[in-house]
Amino acid sequence: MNRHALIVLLLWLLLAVVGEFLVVRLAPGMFPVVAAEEGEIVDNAFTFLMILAVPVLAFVLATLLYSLASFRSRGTPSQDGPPIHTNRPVLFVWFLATIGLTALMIVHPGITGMRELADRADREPDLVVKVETMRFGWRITYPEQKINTFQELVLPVGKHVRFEVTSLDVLHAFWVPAFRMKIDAVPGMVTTVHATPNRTGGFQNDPNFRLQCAELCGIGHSVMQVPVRVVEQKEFDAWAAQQSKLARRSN
Amino acid sequence: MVEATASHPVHDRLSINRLGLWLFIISDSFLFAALLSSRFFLQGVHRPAELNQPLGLVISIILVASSLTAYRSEMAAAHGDQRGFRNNILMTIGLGLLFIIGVGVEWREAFTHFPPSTGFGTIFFTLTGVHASHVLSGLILLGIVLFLGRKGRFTSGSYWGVEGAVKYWHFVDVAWVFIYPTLYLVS
Amino acid sequence: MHRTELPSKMRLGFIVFGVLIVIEIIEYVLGVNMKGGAWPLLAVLAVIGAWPIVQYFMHFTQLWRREE
Amino acid sequence: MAAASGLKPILKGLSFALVGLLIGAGLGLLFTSLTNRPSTEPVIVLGYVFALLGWLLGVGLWDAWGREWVGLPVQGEAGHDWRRFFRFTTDHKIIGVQYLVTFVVVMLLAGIASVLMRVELMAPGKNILGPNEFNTTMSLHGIMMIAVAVATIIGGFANFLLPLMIGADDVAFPRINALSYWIIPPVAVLLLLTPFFGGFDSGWTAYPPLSVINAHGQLLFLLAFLTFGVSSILGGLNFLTTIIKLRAPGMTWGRLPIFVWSIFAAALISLTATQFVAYGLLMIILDRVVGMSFFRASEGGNPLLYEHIFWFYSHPAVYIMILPAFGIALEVLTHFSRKPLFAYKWVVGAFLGIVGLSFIVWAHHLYTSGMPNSLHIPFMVTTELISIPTGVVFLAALGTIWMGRLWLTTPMLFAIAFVFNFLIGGVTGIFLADVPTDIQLQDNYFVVAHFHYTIMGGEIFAIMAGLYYWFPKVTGRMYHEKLGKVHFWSMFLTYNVTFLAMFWAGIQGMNRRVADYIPDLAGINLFVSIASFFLAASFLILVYNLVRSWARGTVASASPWRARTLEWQTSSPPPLENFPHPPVVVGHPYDYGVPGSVHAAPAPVGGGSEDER
Repeated sequence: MNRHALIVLLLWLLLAVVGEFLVVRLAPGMFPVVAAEEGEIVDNAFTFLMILAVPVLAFVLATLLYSLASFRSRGTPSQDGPPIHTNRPVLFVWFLATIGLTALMIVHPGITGMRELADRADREPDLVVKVETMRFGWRITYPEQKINTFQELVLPVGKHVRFEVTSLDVLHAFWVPAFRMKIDAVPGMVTTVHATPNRTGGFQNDPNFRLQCAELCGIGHSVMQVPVRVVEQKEFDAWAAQQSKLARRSN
Repeated sequence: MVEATASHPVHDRLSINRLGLWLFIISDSFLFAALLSSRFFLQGVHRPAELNQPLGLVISIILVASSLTAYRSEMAAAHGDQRGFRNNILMTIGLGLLFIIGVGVEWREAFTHFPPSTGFGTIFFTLTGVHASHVLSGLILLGIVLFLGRKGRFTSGSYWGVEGAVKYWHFVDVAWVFIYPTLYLVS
Repeated sequence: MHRTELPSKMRLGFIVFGVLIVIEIIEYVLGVNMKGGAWPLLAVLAVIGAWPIVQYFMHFTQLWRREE
Repeated sequence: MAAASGLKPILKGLSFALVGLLIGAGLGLLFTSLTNRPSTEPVIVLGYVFALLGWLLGVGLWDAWGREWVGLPVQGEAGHDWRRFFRFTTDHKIIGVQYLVTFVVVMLLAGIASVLMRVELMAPGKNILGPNEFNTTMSLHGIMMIAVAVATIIGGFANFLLPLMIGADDVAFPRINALSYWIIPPVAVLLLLTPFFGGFDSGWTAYPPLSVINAHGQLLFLLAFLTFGVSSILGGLNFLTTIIKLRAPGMTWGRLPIFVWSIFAAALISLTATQFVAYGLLMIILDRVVGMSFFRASEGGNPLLYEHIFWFYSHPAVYIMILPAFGIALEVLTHFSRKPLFAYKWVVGAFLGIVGLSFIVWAHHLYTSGMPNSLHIPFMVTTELISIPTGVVFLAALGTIWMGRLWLTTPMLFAIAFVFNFLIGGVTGIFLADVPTDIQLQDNYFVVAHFHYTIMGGEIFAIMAGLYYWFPKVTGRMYHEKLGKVHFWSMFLTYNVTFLAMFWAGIQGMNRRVADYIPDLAGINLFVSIASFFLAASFLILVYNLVRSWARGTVASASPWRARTLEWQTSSPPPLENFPHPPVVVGHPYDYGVPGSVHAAPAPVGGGSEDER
């Protein structure tokens, strides 16, 4: 018994160390480009959960692999195994470990991550963007600048943006992969989501800069997307001015 | 619902049937729980002024009265009083029909004040409609019981058909005890 | 259950019926007169009304009490 | 000629259904002409409801049951040849086989749908399916696999095995049992008809308002799901009553095989929660057919109501799927480790704990739905608490294997693979339960991979373990062990390659339920598609093995695995009355290695004979 347990323990440690090493080394390169402060919170939470998951995976894997290797019987077993019904210390440790891990992941990154996101949501936005969805497009309105467009979502870098989302027909969802933020567009309701872009970029260079529908809405669902462009404030102002000029001309 | 074949060596058929019926009732009460919760979710405690509250009280009393006669018919059947059993079942069916007529009158009023396409109408017609469909199926069961009773199928020692139908009828009444205030009285 | 007399059973039925009628009328008066906030009271009354039906008409306890 | 007489009940059911269809459609036309609502939907609804009634009455409900209600004697069924499988019989073993065969066929059909989807997704742009065709295929794959996941174990395995395992001669309500099976064929017919009514592009979740405004195929789907729900409720009711009332003498709650406990737990959910989805579907039908306003925003309707009601069923429903899978896996692990089930009582407690928790976690599907933010933390907490009872199940699995005499037959391999796959499914579930990560991962391929790891890697692998484990009991013949192992390894490897890659696709930003995607994701999608074709091919080995072995496998003994539970104490396949002498249970089912322990002894001959029918 003790010899078996010791080997599994060593195997577990080995697997866990290798796993954690891989997570720490590979995690930063795993994610697509992140272009918002909120997105970094999400990615950090994901990485932390992977760090928590590795020892759990490693333990079950070590036990399974070792058992398969050392307890298998060739052909039909001629006798039964030892009648172990239960083991109180093992149960105790197991409960301690699972309850501890559960409590940990509820508190961090669960509650702490949410708190960080909620704090940002409470902040006064630098820019408000209204998004109305319909099958299968986006009407993006900048109330302050008095412009609206169906073509693209343009945002100034470094500014805290609040999106006020609603739908004119069925459920859709506002999702920008590079921001990691998502909220459903519900008819009859205004839902909000926040993002603070911290990196300039556009759909041409990186397809994660796109506004994509993430809630099944019918036949055009998969192509319901428009480019997102994050630009310097100056460039944004120029774009806004040009847009309002265009709008006046068409009137 | 009535299952009377295959006697099992260990347990008696009657207690199996009873448990089965109770499980069905528990299951069905989840449907009513969903109905009631959707009323509060969509309409809160909103109640249109045109709602006929007195009529609601009248049909509630009718339904409770039908529960009484249903109870009396079961007790009569249990004690071998065939006449009392049949008369009370007949009265229950009569009161049940009266209840349905009451709901029909309400529906006619409701169509003019809050048709099914409006917010409150949606809730009103769905709640009363689902309940009325339970009343109707209860009436069919009671009708079968009455028919079989006339043929002398039930004795004081064997009357599961009566008991089952009557229990279901009481359940329909219990559901109404919750629907009535939810629909007519909250504000 | 077969042991008790039929008339006393029938009397019990009327008592339950009477209680239910009283509860429904109280509910009605509350619902018509109170302008708001009646719903917790009504919920309690509905439970009080449902209980005798389940207990005395539907014989809920039959499920685990062995008779005879 | 013989075939025609064997199929007589089915032909009768079909002709009654036709009559019902005509009556119902006539009523529907009457209704539309009276209300001036120019719509075909009332015709479909009423036509279907009457056709369903006609089908059930014709196929056997009338002869076996209805006659009694009008005071006529009922007519029993007879026959011991293949024809009995096409009849409204009340023998739980035949009903179990009917369920199993039906749902293996449905699984293969839904598998074909998934292959079509993967062909479409091999490269960006349109390959073979248009967007509407893709959505319909995807939705059909979803609902058919959900049906397989819900009904294969409870309907198939539990029907065949549960009465045997508790030493009963049948379930508590044999005719309700038959009814809950014969309600299924109309469901399949409706679903397969949806493409001819414009398809349905809403997925199996059918979120309104989309499901209120789309093609008539949606209505067929709603009716099918509703009917299936009825079957599921009746099944749950039947098994609960059976377990509570029909246990053999001595079969105390503490001696129930773990599979029976898992069915008990799942049946509790199926009995109650299913009413909620029925109501959710009813709301959509009312909105569509009668023009109500549950989901019309201008009248105060709210799609979130549907999401809450739907997930109040559909989250517990995953435990209807996975609890019996735990049961099968633990059952198999115990018998093939030749050791007692580790921490039996704790596992039972964990099952019941999961049932309780499953009712208060539903809103974790709604983190990004726009529901009030104050609900996020409570639902995140309850959701993550589920990992504690689930952890107990893992402990039991590992503790049972530990120090055992592992007999690595095909079912054992599948049960071990279940532990591995479900571990990945469970761990990735944490990422979705945590609100911050879920905001990104919601409606993403990460979710697709996660639930395939729990339902396919978990439950379908457990179903495979069960199929091989009980195959000799059901058919009386052994399966081909070598082919079984080939099937296992091919399925296990291709399965993991396919779905691990899907996690990657999700992290890279592939959102789910899309017919098309950005070109950057072409590589990973091609990889997943090719792997999935191999996975699909592995099922051909299974089908060949099952068909071949059923026809010509070596004849199996009563207890080829020397397992202790009661179903192995009678012949393979068991006789009509299950046990020639009703068993009396005297010990625990899993006391392997305990000297002199006995699970059940046949009843003394004098006591048993009078009970025989």
